[in-house]
Parts: sequence; structure tokens; C-alpha cells
Amino acid sequence: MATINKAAVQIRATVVGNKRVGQYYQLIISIGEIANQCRPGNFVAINVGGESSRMVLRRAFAISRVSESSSFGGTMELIVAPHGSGSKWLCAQSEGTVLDVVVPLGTAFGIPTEPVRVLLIGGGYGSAPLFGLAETLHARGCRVDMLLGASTAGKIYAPMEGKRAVNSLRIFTEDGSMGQLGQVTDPIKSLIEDLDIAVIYSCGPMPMLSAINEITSGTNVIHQCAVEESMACGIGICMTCVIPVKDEAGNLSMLRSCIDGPVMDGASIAWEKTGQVI
Amino acid sequence: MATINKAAVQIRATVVGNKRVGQYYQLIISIGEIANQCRPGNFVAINVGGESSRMVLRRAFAISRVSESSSFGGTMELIVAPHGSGSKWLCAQSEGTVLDVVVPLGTAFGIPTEPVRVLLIGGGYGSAPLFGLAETLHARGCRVDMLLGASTAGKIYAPMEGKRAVNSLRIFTEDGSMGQLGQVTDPIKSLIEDLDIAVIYSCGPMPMLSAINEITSGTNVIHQCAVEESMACGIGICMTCVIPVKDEAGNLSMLRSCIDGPVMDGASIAWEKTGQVI
Amino acid sequence: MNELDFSTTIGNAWFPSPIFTASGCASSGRELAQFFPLHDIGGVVTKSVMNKARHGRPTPRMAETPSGMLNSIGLQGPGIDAFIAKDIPYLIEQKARIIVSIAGETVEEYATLARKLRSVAGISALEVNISCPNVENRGLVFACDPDASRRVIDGVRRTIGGEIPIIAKLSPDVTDLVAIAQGVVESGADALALINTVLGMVINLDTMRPHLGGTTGGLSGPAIRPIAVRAIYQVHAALPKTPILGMGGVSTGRDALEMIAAGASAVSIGTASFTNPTALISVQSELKELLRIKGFESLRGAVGFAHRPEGVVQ
Amino acid sequence: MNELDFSTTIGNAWFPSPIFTASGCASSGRELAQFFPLHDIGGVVTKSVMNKARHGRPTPRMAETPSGMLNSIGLQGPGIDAFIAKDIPYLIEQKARIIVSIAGETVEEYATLARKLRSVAGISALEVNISCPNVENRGLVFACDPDASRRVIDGVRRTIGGEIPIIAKLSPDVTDLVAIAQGVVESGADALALINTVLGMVINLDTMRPHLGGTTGGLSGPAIRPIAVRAIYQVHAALPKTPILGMGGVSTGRDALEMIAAGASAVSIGTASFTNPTALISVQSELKELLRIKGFESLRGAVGFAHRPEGVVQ
Ligand SMILES: Cc1cc2nc3c(=O)[nH]c(=O)nc-3n(C[C@H](O)[C@H](O)[C@H](O)COP(=O)(O)OP(=O)(O)OC[C@H]3O[C@@H](n4cnc5c(N)ncnc54)[C@H](O)[C@@H]3O)c2cc1C
Ligand SMILES: Cc1cc2nc3c(=O)[nH]c(=O)nc-3n(C[C@H](O)[C@H](O)[C@H](O)COP(=O)(O)OP(=O)(O)OC[C@H]3O[C@@H](n4cnc5c(N)ncnc54)[C@H](O)[C@@H]3O)c2cc1C
Ligand SMILES: Cc1cc2nc3c(=O)[nH]c(=O)nc-3n(C[C@H](O)[C@H](O)[C@H](O)COP(=O)(O)O)c2cc1C
Ligand SMILES: Cc1cc2nc3c(=O)[nH]c(=O)nc-3n(C[C@H](O)[C@H](O)[C@H](O)COP(=O)(O)O)c2cc1C
Ligand code: FES
Ligand code: FES
Repeated sequence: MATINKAAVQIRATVVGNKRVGQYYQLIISIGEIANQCRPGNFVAINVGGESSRMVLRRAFAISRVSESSSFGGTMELIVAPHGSGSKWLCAQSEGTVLDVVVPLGTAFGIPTEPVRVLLIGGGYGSAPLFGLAETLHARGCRVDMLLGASTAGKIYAPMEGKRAVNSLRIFTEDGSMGQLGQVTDPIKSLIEDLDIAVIYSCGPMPMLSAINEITSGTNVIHQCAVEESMACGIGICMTCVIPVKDEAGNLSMLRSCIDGPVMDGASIAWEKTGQVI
Repeated sequence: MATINKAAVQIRATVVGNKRVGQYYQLIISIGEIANQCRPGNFVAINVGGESSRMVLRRAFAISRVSESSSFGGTMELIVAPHGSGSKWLCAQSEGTVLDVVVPLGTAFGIPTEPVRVLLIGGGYGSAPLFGLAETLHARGCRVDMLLGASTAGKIYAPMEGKRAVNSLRIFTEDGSMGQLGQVTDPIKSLIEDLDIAVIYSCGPMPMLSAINEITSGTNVIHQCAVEESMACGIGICMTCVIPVKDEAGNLSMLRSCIDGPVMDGASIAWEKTGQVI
Repeated sequence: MNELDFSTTIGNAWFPSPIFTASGCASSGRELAQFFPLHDIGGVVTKSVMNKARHGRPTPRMAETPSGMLNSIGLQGPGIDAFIAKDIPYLIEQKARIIVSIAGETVEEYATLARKLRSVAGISALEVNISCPNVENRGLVFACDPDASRRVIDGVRRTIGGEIPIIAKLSPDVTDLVAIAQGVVESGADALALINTVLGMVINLDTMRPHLGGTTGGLSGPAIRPIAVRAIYQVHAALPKTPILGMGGVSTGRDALEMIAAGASAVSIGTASFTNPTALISVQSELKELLRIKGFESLRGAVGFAHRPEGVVQ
Repeated sequence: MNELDFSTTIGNAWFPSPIFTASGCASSGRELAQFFPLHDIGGVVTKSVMNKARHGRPTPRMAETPSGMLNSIGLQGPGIDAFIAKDIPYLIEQKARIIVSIAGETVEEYATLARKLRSVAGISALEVNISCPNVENRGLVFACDPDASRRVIDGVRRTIGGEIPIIAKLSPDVTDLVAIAQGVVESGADALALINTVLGMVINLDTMRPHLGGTTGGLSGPAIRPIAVRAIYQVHAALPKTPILGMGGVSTGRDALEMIAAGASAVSIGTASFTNPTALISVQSELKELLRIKGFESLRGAVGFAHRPEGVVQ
């Protein structure tokens, strides 16, 4: 049984940047020294709607990157899709808004000790944490290839500067408006063989993660995926965010994706029993 | 049975000014041509808290003044006390905020056809509509005297330019921090006699209105008061805002203060049966 | 694209739109008519009327609560005779479709009201508000007592005959709502109105006493919507043929569709009209648009859609 | 100014503060301990534990609603043995005051749980969550059935003896809450916990089906506060000597005081901890401050204060 991320703190953090990027908003939030504690894969939980809000639950967002050199002290970057009322509110906040943030939360992507070849696969805003991860892996000497997919061009998040750490990047859209027409899962099988991939890191919608897992299962490829379940608290106290996980003996447990995840071993998840996020 | 103010419309209206005045905020709101339809005593009902607000009810505010010459077309002025969550939200809105406003609502102060002598009495933000009223009365040739009271100086609203139409203005505070120490009701009795007052116009807390009525009852002085009851809708559909009123035969009816008021004949109200606004 | 059939029926009454006012949230209709023609919505449900005129409860009669409000009006009203003389003719003149809500303190009072209304022309349906204290039985609310509920509806049914559909309005404050619903349907209700307000209370921390003049009040608004949807879903599952007039916290077309999918054939808008005097119109047009987007050809096709068997898609 | 006496008692258990966690909203305690020492609050009410381990309901298990949320966890948990072995020792180590919440599917299961807990040291009180479906009686929730409620409490009382106070946690989804409360108190409950969540539901408009994996769920958060205050007020009026652990939508000191004035001797914080992990601490300090401002010398002096006779001021 995992426990909450030991580094987690509740802070008041100021928005220092908000920029539209395609169909997303890139938010830069000043979090001071906590930036040092954030690892690729961790997420944050943010209060939305202001003082007299009817939204009582925090919203979860992956930390896309942290930076410590900026003029605001430590900052983190979030890539937010304006989806429902909470994320829309967040996207509408301008510089100077003070947010109530719990950061960092959850597990991080496991980093291989050897310089192996890795494939990073992102769906929609799921690519956000992958660029920070790519840098870490690249620094470890890994060869990093990346596949990004989305329904349409505006939902592909692939910042220029993020590509430095990536050896190859291929983009897929379902409407063909950017990159290749098709799904991000199409080329995985051949890539695994061609590039001799040891680890796949994935982040995106649950059906995508599940499809990747079908490809890796039975192979030696390790699949580290960041799952997404509806979360009421983000800190392990509500039991709403569970994911069915099998242990070695095949026994099922419902683990909290906010503290035993979001990054989990894809092979251990009982995908056929997972729910659907709205 | 009265019906809703025939001029009432629901509009989106932009805040064009917000200034702190003592413990109040003076809001200037652009309402276009409707400004022509607003009479002293009328009020507005405003949605508060923005899109995902947990506040489902409109807030009522007296129209302090309207102006048609301003560069924003017709505007109205409100004097708002930051009391609970809704009025605090309103006071925090800056220029450019678009509000959902129903305007104008309720009855207006009756204006005498003869140039009689009148006394205007305001408690707290209750003075707001009295300055606009004073101008109208002054234009009719009435002699206008005014008494304003509050617990403390910061709660006295008495704008410079408002005093032009007023022959005399006396201020009372319960802590003596401005004007005379005491209550606004103290000098009424002697003023009625000294100035030969025909009509008293009052606006303020219910206990103040009731106290004034005790002084005028049995005299020939007409008492036009703007009452204040908790209002859920402001437009006559909820029946929460009732005031007990006697007809000539002494029969009691519970009349809606949002459409049969807020301005009512003080003598007709069964004061002993009125509730207490929170 | 075919024209969407937006009409609905409750018993033998037909309405061009499923969006109605909620009883007690539209007064006599005149006040809302300032903001839109009453003819434009499905129907006007009038404030519950009793036999005699009533002053109602002392003020304060309202308190705002998170995403909701409490009210304790206490059925203030002019009495049935004045109502028939003044309010009905006005609504007929406006070409509004009229659902008259009645309330009583005894089984007999309900029957009396039905008798007085029987011969009045222009009434589409009768809503029987049984969330009233029964003076003959320790003030126990009719709608909380299966037996008393049945007797009220039975009395009204006998009096009114078969011509005007009867909608029994139930309270959610019961252990077994389905049993109450079944009882009133057996006693002759053609339809059910779900839900009346939920009993609640606020303490005023200045006086350190109950805030409302009436001590407790009825909770309404978006806060109670999940309770209303559950009630509609449960009752529709048990009584799929009985039309339901759904209500409780509807303020958008999305909310209305939620109730319809749960099993409502029509939807009343109460508290949302306080937030927004034109809520009925916006809910109506949003609902129409949503039904179109989702590919429904008729409102009827969406009623109870959330109950369809596993595997069936749209 | 005198020091404020902020302590409270429930049966023979003493707590230095009246602010507790709510069952199911603090997991095993470890997770909240990241944000504040568990010793600093009045007590930790643990997640309802059953005899055997349970997976609970499928996801989605939550839906946000206006000023509230629905949950359908389905009592996922490790079972009583693992709970006693792992969670209790941790809480004792943290010097937390422990209220263990138990839940069962049969009268016998509750008694079994009580037997297993009887000899465990360090437990301040037992909260008996009777809002569970009774498998022996058509799945009817114990707390909705006066007779079954009594039998559960009676069984626990007999098993546990007189040492640990029993708090019976009731559901608001009943016609006559006071009758249920009286029944369980007669059967041996020392105190009452009011209220559990209100049954609700949300339809997912994308799938046009019930949103929650468990179809219906429990409504909690500020939306239900007026219902909770009413429940506490009604029950305290009928049973003024029975301590009440109040809960339902408390997120500020103001809200806590409202419940205390209505009759609660202590207050649990549930959903507010999701909004704000340090809600317990802020509610606690705000409540202290408010009591001081209002001139109370002790928390006890404020319990049920809203019931004082007319004319009595503070
Ligand atoms: C670990 C994690 C990381 C995430 N990272 C990102 C990110 O980097 N960028 C981004 O745009 N979004 C991210 N999401 C999804 C984001 O949390 C939801 O889009 C957001 O909560 C929707 O809130 P809303 O108010 O806009 O929608 P609403 O539909 O109004 O939300 C209603 C409720 O459902 C929950 N909910 C709705 N959709 C989701 C969802 N997809 N996942 C979890 N809960 C949901 C909300 O939290 C809220 O409690 C992440 C989710 C998780 C769990
Ligand atoms: C006809 C009329 C004219 C008014 N004119 C002014 C004015 O010019 N300036 C000003 O500052 N205030 C005025 N008020 C009072 C103002 O409406 C309240 O202060 C305001 O509604 C408080 O809202 P809140 O959200 O700040 O307080 P909360 O306490 O959070 O309000 C909760 C609920 O109670 C109602 N309420 C609370 N206090 C009052 C009150 N005193 N009167 C009526 N309803 C109340 C609110 O409308 C809301 O529905 C007027 C009220 C009425 C009825
Ligand atoms: C101020 C007010 C007055 C009401 N009066 C009545 C009434 O007279 N008769 C009745 O059956 N319901 C009455 N109701 C209940 C509503 O008709 C409706 O059932 C309830 O408010 C839930 O819907 P809403 O959330 O849309 O308001 C009243 C509700 C409010 C808020
Ligand atoms: C996610 C969640 C899980 C809950 N689990 C339990 C439980 O296991 N046992 C129980 O008695 N109550 C449980 N409850 C109910 C709470 O203890 C509390 O009675 C209710 O949520 C109202 O309080 P609140 O509005 O402060 O959350 C749960 C509530 C929530 C939101
Ligand atoms: S979100 Fe609450 S336990 Fe994971
Ligand atoms: S405020 Fe609704 S009738 Fe007056």
C-alpha cells in the first residue's frame, strides 16, 4: 500500500503566465522551492472557481515541466484543455491570480538506470509530461523516440523547445490535419522491433493506454503508463480514483491512482475491469 | 394588487466605474436608454458570483442616481455595502465586468404636486436614493431638508454634489465620529414642527423606518418609506419579501415589497408584524 | 433534417413544449409575462391554491444556501374563489396552458377544490400538492403517509371525473418514494410531479436561532438536482407508463435533459426563474438544441432513455 | 478573558476538540497526516470497515454536483482483521483519538465486528454505520427500517458491553428520522451521527446512462448542509440528552457553529477535506474564534443554543 507523495504540500501559488497553445492553455505557476521536488509523472490538484464557487472538488493536472531558473523562482508548467467548468475557469485566469495548489502528487515515471532505448507515447494533453520526461531520459543517455496523437491538429501539444531531447517525433491525427492520418498506436509494433525499445512511457486517454498494453503484453517491453481516473481528492482520502491492479499471484486490488499512480506498470493493470473517465 | 414595474427589463450591463467611498463602493453601471425609466425609489436586481457561482439569488440595490449625459450613454449609480458574499463580490468587480441586471424594479417615491416642505431621512446606505429624490423634489420647488444617520462616519454616504438640492443636511452617528452623536430619529419631532414638514421620505433599516412612523403616526405628515425585506426574486414571483399592510378597513394583507414596494405608505404598514431582515 | 417533435402529453393533455413553470415560482403568471409571452412555454403551473385566503408564514421567508435556497412561504394565497375569478381568466387571455395546483389541510378540502375547479373551462391539468400538513392527523404531511396520499387522490379523482388529468406532487422526504407513487397511481393519479422541496433549515448566527420565520423551510435549486434525478429514475423504473413532471434544480437545457433521460415527460422550472427571469425560455431552447444534436427526432424518444437495456446505443 | 473550554464528550469519551474527520473521508489517517498532526484534531473517524475485505463498486465512483458531490465507493476496504493489525496501531502511534466506524450486511456481522474490536485498546468510540443494505431483508438499508436499526444497535451493545460509547450513524433518507433515532437510543446507542449522505444520481449526457458505476450514489458537501442542520435540530429537540455528532457540508467554522447551535456536540468534516486538505484545522480554529467572539465560555454552552426559549438572549 502506497502512501501520499512525501513531498506534497498545500500552497498558494501565483499564475505568472497564461498563453493559448492550439486548443490548450499553457499555464506557468510560481511554486518556489517545491519545484525541486516535482518529478515527471507527478500531478497537482488545484481549487477552481474562486471563493463562492459551486465546484467543491480540486482538478488534477499533470506537471508538464518545472523550471528553477526563471525570474519568478521555481515555476511549473501545466497544459490545460478547456473541458468543463473547472478547467475552463482555470484557462480564464490571468497573471496574478493566486491559486490554492497541492503539489507534487502521485508517483513518477521510473527512470532506467541503463541508457536503454525508450518510446514515449502521448495522446492529446497527455504529451505534456513527456517532454520533461524526455529531458531526464536523454540526460541519462537514453535514445528517446516519441509518438504523439490526437483527434485533430489543435489538440497536438508539441512545443519547439521540447523536441531537443527527442531523437524522432512522429505525429498522428485522426482527421489528418497534422502529421500522419491515423492513430498513435498504429506504428508501435514495428517501432518496438525496429528500434529495440526497452521501455514505453505513455500518457493519454485510457483506451489508448489499454491499446498500447495489448501490444506490449507478452513482449519484454516495460510499459509505464500514467492513468487517468476521476479524482475527488487527489490525496488518497476518498477512494474514488481506483484502478484494478493484479499482484503477482493474480489477486486483484483496487488501488488509488492518486497515490499508487498516476504512473503505474501497465502490465499489472486489469484493463478489462477499468472504468471509463467521463 | 400591484404588478411588476412595467419598465422592467433584463439586460447585460457593463460596470464603468467602481470607487470606494467610506465603507461603501460606488458603482457606475451602463444601462443605456433604460436610465430614462428609472425613478427615485426604484431598485435593481443583479446576479452575483459569475458563471459557476453557488449563489443562486439576485441581490437588490436601490438606484442611487441615473445620468444620461455621461460618455457611456445612460448610467446608474449604486452605493453598495460589502455585507455578505454577494455584495462583496459585486464590490470587487472592476470596470468592464458585464453584469446581468433586471432594472428598474418596484415602486418609486411619490412626488407632491405642490411645492411643500419635505424631510428626507436616510440610514446607512439608505441615503443613496435620497439625493436623486432631492433633486426631483427641489426641481418641483420643494424645500428639502435631510437627516442622515449611521453607526459610524464610514457608513455615512453624503456625496458633495448631492447636497446642491438640499437646503440643510444634518448628520448623526452613534459613535459621534461624524456630525452629531445620536440617532437620526432624535430631532425629527421638533423638525416637523419647526419646518412645517408635509412629507417625510425615508430609507434605511426597518427599525429606523418603524421609529419614524411612530413619530408621524397621529400627525398629518405623510411618511413615504422604502422598506427592506429579504428578496429571493425581486420580480414578484416568489412571495418571500412580504410586508404586512392594512387597508382602510383594517384588513391585513401580506404585500410583496418588490412590486407593491419598496416605497410604501408608512402609515399603512403593520409595523409590529414586520419581520427582521438578517 | 426532420423537424423535432418537441410536444409532450400528460394524461390526455397535450403540450407543445415540455417546459413548465413550477408551482409557487411564477405567482399568478402576470409577473413573468413581463419577460416573455406565457404562451411560449409548455404550461404555467399556478401557485398552490387553498380553499380560503391565507397570509402564510412570517418573514424572513427565505435563506440562500450553497447552490440553493430555503423558502417558507406557508401557502400564502387568495383562496380558490378569488383565484378562479381573477387569475384563470388572465391566463386564458394570455393563451397559456394552465395546470392548477391545489393544496388542502384535509382530504375534504382537496375534494372541495376539485369540485370548484371541475366546471372551470381552460384548465389542462390539476397538480395536487400533497406536501401539506394533514390537520386531521397530527400535522403529518399527506405525502409522507401512503394512506393519506391515496385518500387525497382518490377524493380528487372521484370529484373531478375523468376529464382533467391529475398530477400528484410528491415529497422526497420519505423512506419509500416508489410505494407512495404506486399508491397514488392506483388511486387515480394520471401522472406524478417529482420532487417538491426537501425539508431543511438554517440557523442565523447573529440571533443564534432558526433563521426562517417558519423555523424549517423547503430546499430547492441546483443543490437538490441529484436527489430529484434519483427520485425520477427510481419511480420511472417502477412505473414506466406513468408520465412524470420532473423538477428540482433545473436551470439549463442540460439539466432538463438529465431529468428527461431519467424518465420525466415534462420539466418544471422553479428557483432558476429567481436567478434568471427568462430561464424558462433559455432552458427550452437549449433543450431543443441538445435533443437535435443528440439525434432525437422527438422529445418522447428521450423520455426514460437512461433506462434502456445494456448495449443499446442511440 | 477566560480560556475557552473547547472540549466535548460523547458518552464516556472525552475529546479536546469537537472537530472530527468524517468516516470515509480520511482513509486510514496516514494521508491526512501529511498535512497536519492527527493529534491536533478532536478525533479520527475511520472509514467504515466490514468483516471481510471488499473491492467496492466500479468506477466512475464520483460525480461533482452543484456545491456537492456524489460518491459510490461501496465500502471498499481491507476487512476488520487487517484494519486492526495495520491501521489502529498507526493511529495510536500518532496519538490520534480513534472512533472506529463499522458496517455490515447482517445484524450478525455488526456483532462480529464489535466482538473483534472489544478487546482492542485505544479506541475512544464506535460509530455504527447502519446505512448499509440488509442482505437478509431485500437489501433494504438498515437505517431506513426502524426495526432493523434497533436490532443492529442492540446486537452491538450486547457484544461491546458498557465500555466503549456507541454512536449510531443515521441516514436522512427516511420519513421519520426522530422515530429511528429514538429506537436506536432505546436499544443502547449513546450518541447519534447525523447525517450520512443523501441518495442521489447523475445522468451522463454523453452516454445517456447513469454516470456512476454504482448507478446511484451518496450526496455530500455544502449542498446538503440545510438538510443536516434540520436533522440535527429535529433530533436534538426530541432527544436533548443524546449527544449528536453532526456532519453534512461543513467547511467553515461558521458551518460548524450552525450545527452546534442546532444540537451537535461534535462535528465531522468530510467532503471539505477534498476541497481543502487542511479544512479540519481551519474549521477548528475558526470555530474557536467564533465561540470567543460570541462570548461563550465553553463549547458545551453553545450546544443546542438555538433551541433556547423565546426571550432568552446570550
Ligand atoms: C492525474 C491526472 C492528470 C491530468 N492531467 C491533465 C492535464 O495535464 N491537462 C488537462 O487538460 N487535463 C488533465 N487531466 C484531466 C483534468 O483533471 C480534467 O479534464 C478536469 O478535471 C476536468 O474538470 P472540469 O471542471 O473542466 O470538467 P467537469 O466535467 O466539470 O468535471 C467534473 C468532475 O469530474 C472530474 N473529471 C472530469 N474529467 C476528468 C478527467 N478526464 N480526469 C479526471 N477527472 C475528471 C473533475 O475533476 C471534476 O471533479 C488530468 C487528470 C488526472 C486524473
Ligand atoms: C429594495 C432593496 C434595496 C436595497 N438597496 C441597497 C443598497 O442600495 N445598497 C446596499 O448596500 N444594499 C442594499 N440592499 C441590501 C442588499 O440587497 C443586501 O445587503 C444584499 O442582498 C446582501 O447580499 P450578500 O450576498 O452580501 O449577503 P448574504 O447575507 O450572503 O445574503 C444572503 C441572502 O439574503 C439576502 N439578504 C441579505 N441581507 C439582505 C438585506 N439587507 N435586504 C434584503 N435581502 C438581504 C440576499 O439577497 C441573499 O439572497 C437593498 C435591499 C433591498 C431589498
Ligand atoms: C418560493 C417557492 C415557493 C413554492 N411554492 C410551492 C407551492 O405553492 N406548491 C408546490 O407544490 N410547490 C411549491 N414550491 C416547490 C416548487 O414547485 C418545486 O417543486 C421545487 O422548488 C423544486 O424545483 P426548483 O429547484 O426548480 O425550484 C415552491 C418553491 C419555492 C422555491
Ligand atoms: C467519498 C465518501 C466516502 C464515504 N464513506 C463513508 C463510510 O465509509 N462510512 C460512513 O459512515 N460514511 C461515509 N461517508 C459519509 C460521510 O462520512 C458523511 O456522513 C457525509 O459525507 C456528509 O458529510 P460531508 O458533507 O462533510 O462530506 C462517505 C462520504 C464520502 C464523500
Ligand atoms: S482521488 Fe481521492 S483517493 Fe484518489
Ligand atoms: S422578492 Fe420575490 S416576490 Fe418579492
